[in-house]
Amino acid sequence: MAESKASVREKTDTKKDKETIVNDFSMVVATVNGSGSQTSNLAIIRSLFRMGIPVSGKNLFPSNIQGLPTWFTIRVSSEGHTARRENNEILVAMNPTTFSEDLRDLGSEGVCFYDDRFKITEERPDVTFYPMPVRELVKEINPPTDLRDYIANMAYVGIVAEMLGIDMDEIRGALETHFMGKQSAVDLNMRTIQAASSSAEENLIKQDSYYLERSDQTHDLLLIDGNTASALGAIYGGVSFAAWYPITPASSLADALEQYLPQLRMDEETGKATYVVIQAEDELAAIGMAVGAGWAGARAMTSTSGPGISLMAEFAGLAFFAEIPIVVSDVQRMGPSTGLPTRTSQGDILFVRFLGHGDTNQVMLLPGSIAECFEFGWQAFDLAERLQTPIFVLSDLDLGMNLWMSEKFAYPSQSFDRGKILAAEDLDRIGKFSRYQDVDGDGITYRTLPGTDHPLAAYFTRGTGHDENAIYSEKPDDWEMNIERIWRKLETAREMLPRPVIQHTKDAHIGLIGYGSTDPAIQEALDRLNTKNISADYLRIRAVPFVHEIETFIREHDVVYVIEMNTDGQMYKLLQLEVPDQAEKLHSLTHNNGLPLSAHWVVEAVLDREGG
Amino acid sequence: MAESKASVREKTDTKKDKETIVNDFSMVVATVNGSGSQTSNLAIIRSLFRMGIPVSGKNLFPSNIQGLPTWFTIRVSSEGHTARRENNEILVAMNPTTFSEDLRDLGSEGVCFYDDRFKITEERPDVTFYPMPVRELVKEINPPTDLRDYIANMAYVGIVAEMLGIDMDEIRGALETHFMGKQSAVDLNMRTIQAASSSAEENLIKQDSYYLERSDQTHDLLLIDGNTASALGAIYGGVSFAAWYPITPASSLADALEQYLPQLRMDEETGKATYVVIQAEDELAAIGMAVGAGWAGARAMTSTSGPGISLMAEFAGLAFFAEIPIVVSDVQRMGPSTGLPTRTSQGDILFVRFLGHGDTNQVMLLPGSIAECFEFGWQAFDLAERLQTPIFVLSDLDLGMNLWMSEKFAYPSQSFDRGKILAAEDLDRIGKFSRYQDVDGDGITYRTLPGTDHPLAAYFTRGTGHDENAIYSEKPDDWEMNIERIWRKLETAREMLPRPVIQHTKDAHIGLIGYGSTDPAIQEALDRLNTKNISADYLRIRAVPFVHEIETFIREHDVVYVIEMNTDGQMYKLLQLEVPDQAEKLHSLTHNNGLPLSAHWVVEAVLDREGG
Amino acid sequence: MATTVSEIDGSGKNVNKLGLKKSDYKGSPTTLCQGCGHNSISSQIMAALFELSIKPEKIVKLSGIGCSSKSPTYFLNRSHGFNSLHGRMPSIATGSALANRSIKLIGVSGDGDTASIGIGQFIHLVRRNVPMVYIVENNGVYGLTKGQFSATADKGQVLRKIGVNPFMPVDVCMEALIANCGFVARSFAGDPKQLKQLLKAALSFQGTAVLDIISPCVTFNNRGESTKSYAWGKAHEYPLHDVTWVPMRDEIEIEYQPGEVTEVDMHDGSTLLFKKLEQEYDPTDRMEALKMLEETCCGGVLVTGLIFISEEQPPLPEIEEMVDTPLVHLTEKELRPSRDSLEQVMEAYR
Amino acid sequence: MATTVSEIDGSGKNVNKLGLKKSDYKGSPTTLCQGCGHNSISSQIMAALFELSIKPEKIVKLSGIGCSSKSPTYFLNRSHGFNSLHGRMPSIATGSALANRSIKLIGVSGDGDTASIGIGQFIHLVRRNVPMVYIVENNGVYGLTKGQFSATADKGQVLRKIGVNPFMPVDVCMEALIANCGFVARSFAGDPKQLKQLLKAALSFQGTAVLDIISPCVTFNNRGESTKSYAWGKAHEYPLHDVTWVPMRDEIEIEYQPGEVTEVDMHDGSTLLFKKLEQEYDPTDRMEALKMLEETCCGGVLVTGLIFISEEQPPLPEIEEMVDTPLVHLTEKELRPSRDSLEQVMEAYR
Ligand SMILES: Cc1ncc(C[n+]2csc(CCOP(=O)(O)OP(=O)(O)O)c2C)c(N)n1
Ligand SMILES: Cc1ncc(C[n+]2csc(CCOP(=O)(O)OP(=O)(O)O)c2C)c(N)n1
Ligand code: SF4
Ligand code: SF4
Ligand SMILES: [Mg+2]
Ligand SMILES: [Mg+2]
Repeated sequence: MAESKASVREKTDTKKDKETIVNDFSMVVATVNGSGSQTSNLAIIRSLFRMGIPVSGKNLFPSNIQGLPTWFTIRVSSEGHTARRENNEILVAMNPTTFSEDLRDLGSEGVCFYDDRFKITEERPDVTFYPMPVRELVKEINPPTDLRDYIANMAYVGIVAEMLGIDMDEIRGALETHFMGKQSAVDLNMRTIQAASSSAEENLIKQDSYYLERSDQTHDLLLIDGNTASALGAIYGGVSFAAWYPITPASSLADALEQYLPQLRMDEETGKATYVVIQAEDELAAIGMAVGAGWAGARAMTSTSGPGISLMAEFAGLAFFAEIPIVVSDVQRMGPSTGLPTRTSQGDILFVRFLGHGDTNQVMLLPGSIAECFEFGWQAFDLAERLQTPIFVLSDLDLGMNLWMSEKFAYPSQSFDRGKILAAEDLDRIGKFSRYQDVDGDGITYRTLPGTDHPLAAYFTRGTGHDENAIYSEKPDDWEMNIERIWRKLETAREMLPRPVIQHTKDAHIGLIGYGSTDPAIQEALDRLNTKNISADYLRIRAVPFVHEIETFIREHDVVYVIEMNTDGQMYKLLQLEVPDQAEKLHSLTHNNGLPLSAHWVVEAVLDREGG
Repeated sequence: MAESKASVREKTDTKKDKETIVNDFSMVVATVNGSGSQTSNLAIIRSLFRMGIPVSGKNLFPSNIQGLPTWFTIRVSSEGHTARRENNEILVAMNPTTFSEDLRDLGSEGVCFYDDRFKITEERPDVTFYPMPVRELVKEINPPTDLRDYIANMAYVGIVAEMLGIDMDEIRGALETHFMGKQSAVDLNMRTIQAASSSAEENLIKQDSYYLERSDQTHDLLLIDGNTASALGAIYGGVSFAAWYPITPASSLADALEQYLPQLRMDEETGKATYVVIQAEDELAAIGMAVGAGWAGARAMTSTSGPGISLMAEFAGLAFFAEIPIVVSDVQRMGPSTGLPTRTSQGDILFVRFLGHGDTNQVMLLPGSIAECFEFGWQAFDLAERLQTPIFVLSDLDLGMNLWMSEKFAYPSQSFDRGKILAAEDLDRIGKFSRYQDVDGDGITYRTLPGTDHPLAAYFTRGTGHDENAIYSEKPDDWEMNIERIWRKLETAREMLPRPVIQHTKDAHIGLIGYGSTDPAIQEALDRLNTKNISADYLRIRAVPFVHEIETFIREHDVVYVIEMNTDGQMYKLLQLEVPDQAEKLHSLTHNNGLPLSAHWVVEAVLDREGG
Repeated sequence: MATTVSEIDGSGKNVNKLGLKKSDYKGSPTTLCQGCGHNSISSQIMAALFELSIKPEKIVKLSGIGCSSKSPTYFLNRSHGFNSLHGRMPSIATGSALANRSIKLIGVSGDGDTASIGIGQFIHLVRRNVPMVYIVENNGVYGLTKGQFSATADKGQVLRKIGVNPFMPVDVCMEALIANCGFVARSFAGDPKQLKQLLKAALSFQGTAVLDIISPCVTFNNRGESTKSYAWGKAHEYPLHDVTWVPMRDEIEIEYQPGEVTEVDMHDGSTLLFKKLEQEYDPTDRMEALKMLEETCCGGVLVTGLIFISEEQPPLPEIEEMVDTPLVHLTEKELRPSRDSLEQVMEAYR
Repeated sequence: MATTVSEIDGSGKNVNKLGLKKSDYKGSPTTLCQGCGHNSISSQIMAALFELSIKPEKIVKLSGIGCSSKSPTYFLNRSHGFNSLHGRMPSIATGSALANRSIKLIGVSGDGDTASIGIGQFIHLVRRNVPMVYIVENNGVYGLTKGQFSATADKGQVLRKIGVNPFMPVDVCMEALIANCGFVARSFAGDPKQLKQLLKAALSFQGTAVLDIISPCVTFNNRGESTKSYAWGKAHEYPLHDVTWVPMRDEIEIEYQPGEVTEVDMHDGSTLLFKKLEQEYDPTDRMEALKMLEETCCGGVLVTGLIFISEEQPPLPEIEEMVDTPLVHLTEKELRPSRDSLEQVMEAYR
C-alpha cells in the first residue's frame, strides 16, 4: 500500500510555501467517551509504531462511562520525544460539543479533520480543514445500530491515514493484534477504513505540510502502557498473591495480572494456578490480605491509587513495624481526596513516605519509564523480602495508563532473593531463633514462615512493642533498641535501592532533579535548553530513602531545580531534609493541573528562574 | 491534724547527719493494676495539692486490665517543677513481682516503704526502709473479700501520710471530692488510713530526710488531667456533635464529654440535650459522622489516637479539600502501629500534617499545658469554622491522662466565630452565591448550611475537583485556581493561629524549641542549664503552619535545638522546611522510649552538643 | 387514588401545593449512560417529592462514590448535596441527620458502595435507625470502574471480561432486616409506578427506610441472563402486593373488598395500603419477611414491594433525647455554658 | 465416646498420637483477668488440639485487637501467631490461608473486634469461605478499653459507668448465616464440654467455621442481669442438642435409640452426632436455623450448639482453583515464567 503514501506525496506538490514536516507533530482526536474510539486511536498509533516512527499516545478521558468528551493525543516525533506537547498541530474533531473549543486550541497553521456535519464557528484562516463525510461513510458500511458510533470512528482512521500517509498494511496488522486474530472484526474495520481512505483520496486535496514516512526507529521497541509492564514485572518477579480493589487508574494493573497469570502461571500438570488474585471488598481488606500472605511467605502485592492509599495507612504502619514484606503499587492520580480520578499527579510522595501514624518511614521505588515499571515490578519483591518491609512502587496515571515506547523488557538478571528465612534445617543447625535479633548488624533480622515444622520456629507477630523474641514489651529499652534497629535497616536499605540515573553535560552549573513520568519532558527540555545555551545536568531519582549519589549531585551544582507534578514540592521537601546544608540551592518547580508535564513548561520554568 | 506533722518533726530530731528536705522529692508507688490503687494515689496527691504544695502525678500503666505492674509517680517540688524525674527518692512497694527491680531503681539515699511480707533481696544500705504491716491492717479493717486489695492500698496512704507529714484533714477532703460526698465510702477509707497512720506512729521511727510542709503555692490552681480539660474546652466552645471510638489514651476525653455534657448542656425547659455524643463503630465512622455534622453546621469533633488517625486519613483529606470544619483531637501514644498504647510520644506530627493522599496540609494546634488544652478546646471550633478546614489538636498521653497543676481556666475571651456563613437573608441581599469563590481575597469562601430556606442556597459538596460553584470540573485551570486558593487560605491561617510562647534570657546565643507536653521538662532544664552558665532562649510552638515569629526566633540564634519525643525529629523536619536557609542551625534532640521527657535528659542532650 | 397532588395554578402550569413546578425539582443534566437504571430512579425521586410537595430546600442528598452516587447531581438542584467517599455515606448521613433534625435525608448508594466496601457502615447506620431514605441502586456491578463484580452479583453470573462470579450475593434487604431495619423494600427501576409509591412511603417513615432497587447497568450488566438486567427484571418481577401510599387516613378512597387490602398507619399520619396479589404477604411480620427472602434468594424471581415495616424503634434523635431544635440552629447562648458553671466545675479540681 | 485420644506413653506421661504432651500445646501465662471467659476458651482450644493430635506447628493463630485477641498468646506457643489490627483479622486470615493451604487457621476475635469495627471484613471473609476456625469471644463489651458497649450488647442493658444501651445487638450467628456460612455455632465459655466438641467439629470443617462463644468479662460485664454473664448463661443455657464429634465413622460406639441421634458426615471423614434433647432441631436446615435465631434473639435463653452445618460450598482455595502445593512452597522455577515466554508476551506489543 505504499501507493497511498506516494499519492499523498504527489498532491503535496500542488501546495506551495509550506515546508514539509515529516514525522513530527502532535495530533489530537476529540471524541465522545464510550463511543469506541479507543480502537481507532490504537489502530493509528500502533500502525505508526509499526512503520518505525516514534510515537506516544495519551488518553485524556473524563471520570465517566459514556457521553463526555475525550481526547486522545498521538505525538509523532522523529527525535523520539514522547512527552506531552502543549499544542497540537492536527485535530481530528469527532465531538460536536467541544468542536469550537478544540479548534480554538489547535496550534497555528494547524490541520483540522472534522465531521462534515459540524459547523465551523471559529475564525481560523491559518488552519487547513479537511471535512470528513462520516455520515455517508457509515451509511455505506451500514453496520448494526449499536456499532454506528464505533464505525464512525473507524472512518477517521481511513481519512487520516490517507491524508498523512499511514500504511494500510500496518493498520491491518495493528487491528489483527488488537482483535487477536479475529478476522471478521478486522475485516469490518478494514472495510470502513478503506472506504474512508478512498473517499479522502477522491475528495480531499492535501494542503498541509505534515507527512508520515516509514522509519526504523522503533526496531526492538514495544508500545505498551506502564500498568501492563508493572503487572508483567510482578509476574516475572514471582508474585503468588495479589489482592486489589477497583480504582482508576490502578485497575488496569490488576486487569493485566488477571489477563497474563492464567497464561503464564498455570501448573503444567494439573492446570491449576500457582497464584491467586482476589478482588477484595475494599482497600483495607486488599492490603490486609497482602500482609497476611506476605507474612505467611507468599510474594504478595496490592495495587491502588490515592484514596486506597489513605485507607491502607493503618496496615502500612503494621507491615512496616512488624516487618512484613509486601509490595504496594500506587498508580497516582490527582488528589487531595477523590480529586480527579482520571488526571495524573505525583502527589502521594510525602504521604506515602510517612504512611502510618507514629514514626513510619516507607521505602519507595519510582519507575520513570515503562521498562522500569517492569524492572521494579520484579525487583520490588526481592527488596521487600530482603528488607522485610513494604515496598511502595509509585507510578502515576500518565505512566500507568498511557501508551509509551519502551525498550524490550530485560528478563530478570538475578534469581529470587527471598531474604533471611530460616527453614527447619537451619533451626536444627542453629538451635535457637529470635525473630528480631540483629544477628548480622545490618538491622535485618531472620524470620521463619508459619507452618515451619520445628518446635523453635514459632513466634508471635504483633503491631505492639516487642523485644527481640517478638514478645510484648513496654520496657523503654526494648522499644528503643527495636526502633534503632529498624532505622539501621533503613540505612542498609539505601544502598540496596535503585541508584539514580545521572546525565552529565559539560560545564553545567545547574542541575535538574526529577522522577517518574516526567522524565521524557525533562529530557526534551534539556535538549531545548541546550539550544538556548543553558546546559544542565540531570538526575532522576528512582528510590527513597536516597542513595548517596543524590547528595553528591546536589553538592556538585550551584543551583538545583526539583521538578515534579504536585502542589507542595514534595520531593523537593524530602531533598531539603536530606541535605539541610544545601537546602538553599534547591528550588522547587511544580506543575500540577492534571495534565502530564511538557518540555515547554520545564523550559519556561527554568528560564524564568535563570532569568533567561 | 497539724499534730501528726508536728510529731513527725519531733522524731526527726532523733536523726542526725541528713539534711532536711522539704517539699522536694519524687515518690513512686509500685502496685498491681486493677487493684484499686488509683484511689489511694489520688488521695495522696490531692491532699498534697490541698496543702498548697506543688505536685504532679504520672501513672505508668500497662496495656492490660488486671494483674500487671503499675507505677504511679508523684513529684513534689517546692520550685513548682512538674516534669518526670528520672530517679525517685521514695518508693512505696506494693507489688512483690517488681520489688527487687523497683528497689534497684530507687535513687541513692532513698526511702522505701514496703509491704512487710516482701523479702528484701537487693543490697541497699543507703536506703531507709519502712516495713508496712499491710496484712495486719487489712485484717483489722476486715473488709469484704473483693475489697481486700483495695484496702491494702489504702493502708500505704496512712503510713506514708504519717511518715512524711500529710495532713489528715486534707486526705479526708480529697476523698470527699473523690467519692463526691459519699460518706460511707469516705469513712471506710479514712478508717483504714487512720489505722495505718497510727500503726506507723507507734512502730516506725522517722529516719529519712523528706518532709512535707504546708505551703501556699497551689492557691487558685487546679489539679487535673489534659483530656478532661480538652473536653471542658470543647463544651465551652459549644461542641454540639461528638463521635468517637474507644482507644487509649483518648477515651477519657470522650468520657469527660459524657460526664459533663449532661450537667452543662441540657435544655432547661425540656431537659433534653443540646448536643449528641455517638460512640461510633470505628474511627472511619467517627470522623465521617463529624464531617457530616460539621458540614451540616454543627460544631463537630472526634477524638482518637494513632491507629484511629490512620483510619481517618481518607476523611481528613475530604474535609480538607471540601473545606468542612471539624475538630480532631489526637491524644498521641507510642507508634508505629499498635505500638505501646499506654506510653506517650509525639510521633504523629508529620503524618497528621500531611494526612490524606494527594497534596494535603492540615492545620494543627499543639497545647503545651492543661490550660491550653482547655483554651485550644474551644478555640479549635472557632478556627475550624473560620478556616473551614479540619483542626487537629495534638496532645499526648502524658498531657492527656496524667495529673497536672494548672491555672484556672479562663472563660472564653471571645464570642463564637462561626466564620463565613450566608443565611437566607444574606442570599436575598446578595442575590448570588458561589461556594468556592474567593470574594474576600483571603482564600476563605462563603458557605451555606443545608436546609437554608432559599433557592440560591444549595450547592453540591464533593471530594472531586470542582469549580467555584462546586460543580465537578476536570479543567486544568479550575483545579489550579481552587488549589491555589486553598493554599492562600493556609497562608491566611498562619496569622490566625496561636502564636508561639517565647522566653528570652539575656545574651543567650542558643535557642531551644519545643512543643506540647515537654514544656515542663524544658523549663526545668533551662533553669538547670542556667546554673551551668548556659543560657538559652526558648520558643514553644503552639500551631502548624508556623507563624512568622518562629522564623524570626531561628534567625536570631546561632544554634537552635528542637526537642521532641519521637524518632524522626518530626517538628525539626517541618522547621527545616520552613527556613531552608537556616536549616544548618537546627539540631534535633529526640527522646522516644515511651516515658515522658525529663529535665535531666534535656540538660544532658544540650550539654552533649554544646560540649559542656 | 384519592390525592391529586399536582394542581393547575393560575398560570396554567402544573404546580404542587407549594406552588412549585416540576422543574423546581430538576437537577443538572445526567452524565450517566443512556438507559441507565439510575436515571429512572432519579425521575421517580423528583416525581415523588414534587407530588408530596416537599420543599427541595428541606431535602439533603447524600451519596458515596459510583455512578449511582453521582445521580444526586441529577435531581433537586435546589437541595444541598454531598457526594462523599466510597462506602462512607452512612457516617456522613448519621452526622448530618443528628446535626439538623429538620432536614430530610435521601441517600443514594450503589451495590458496591453499600454491600462491598460499605457493608459495615450500612449495618451500623441501620442499627442506629438514622432517619433517612437509603436507596441502593443495585446493578450487581461496579459501573464507574467499568464492570467488575460487586458483592451483590449472583453466584455463577458471567461478565464478559471478568469471568464467573463464584460467591453468593449479599442480600441488602436481608442485611437491613437483621440489622433491625423498620422499613425494608425492594423495587425495580423498570417498575416506576411501584417505585414511586415506595419512595413516598419511605419519605413518610420516621427511621431508616432502606430501598434496594434493582437498577440495570446497561453498559456492563444488562445481558438477559443477568438478574440485574431490564429483560430479566421485566420477565421475573413478582410484586408482593400492590402498594399505595396515602397522605392521610381520611383520604383513602379506594374501593376494596374486605380482606383484599391491608392498611398500615404511619407515624406521620399517612397510611399504606397493600392490595393482595397472588399470595398473602404480611409486611409487618419479620419472620415472614425473613422466610420470604430466604426462599426467594437465588430463586427465579425478582420479589418487589414493601418487605417489612415497623415503626416500633424510635429514630436516632429521639433515642439520643436531643432537643427539638436542630443542633445547628442553637446559638451561643444555648451552646456555651455560663461563666459561673465553669467556676463550679473547676471546684472539683481544687 | 469411642476415641480415647490421649494415651499413656512409655514414660508414664499423658501423650497424644503424635507423642506430644499437653504442655506442648501450652502458651505463655495469661495476663487476662482472673476468671475471664477467654481463658476458659483457650483451655478448650488447647485440649481439643491435643486430643485431635494436631501438630502445633500446623496451626496458625490469628487475632485482631482486644483482650480476646490477646488470648492466642496464651495457647500454643509452638504455633506461629499474628495479633493484627482491630477488626482486620479476616483479611490477614484470607491472605495467610491462601498463601499456605497446608496450615490450619484458628482466629480469635472479640465482639467489638468482629461486630463493631470488623463486621464488614467478617461478612466478606465468610462469603469467601476462607478455611479457618473463626472464634468470637463474645462478652458484649470492649474489655481492653475498659467496658464500653460493643455492638453485641443487649438492648436495654445497663453498664455502671456508661448507662443504658439503646440499640439492638448484632447477632454474630445470624450475620454468618446470611453470609452463607456453612458452619455456625454458638457456645458458652461456661460449658467446656460442649465447647470442646464444637471446636473439634470446627477444626474438621473445610470452610469458614464460625463459633460465637459467650465469654463473660468478669471485670466489666458479669452482673447477673447481663446475658453475657456467667450467672445468666448458666441459668439460661439451652442446648439445641448434645453434640459429639467422632473422628471416623466406624469409631462411633455410642448406643442410641433410632431417631434419637442424627449423624452428619464431614468432608474429612469425621462424623457429627447430634443427640436430641428437649426439642427437635435440624442443623442442616438453613431456614430452621434462621427461624430459631429470630425467635430466640432477645429472648430469655442462651441457645447453644451447632446451629447450621453444610459443606456444600467449597473452600476458597478450591474456588480459586489453586495448586495443591501451598503457594509459599513454590520455588522460583514454578513462580518465574521462562525467558521465552517473556519474548512471546512482548510480541503483542510490537
Ligand atoms: C476508596 C475508594 N476505592 C475505590 C474507588 C473507586 N470506585 C469508584 S466507584 C466504585 C464502585 C462503584 O460501584 P457501585 O457502588 O456499585 O456503583 P455503580 O457505579 O455501579 O452505580 C469504585 C470501586 C474509590 N472512589 N474510592
Ligand atoms: C483502630 C483501633 N481503634 C481502637 C482501638 C482500641 N481498642 C483496643 S481493643 C478494643 C475493643 C476490644 O473489644 P472486643 O473486641 O470486644 O474485645 P474484648 O477486649 O472485649 O475481649 C478497642 C476499641 C484499637 N486498638 N485500634
Ligand atoms: S456504566 Fe452502568 S451504572 Fe454507570 S452510568 Fe453507565 S449504565 Fe449506569
Ligand atoms: S477486662 Fe474483661 S475481657 Fe478483658 S481480661 Fe478482664 S475479664 Fe477478660
Ligand atoms: Mg453497582
Ligand atoms: Mg468484647
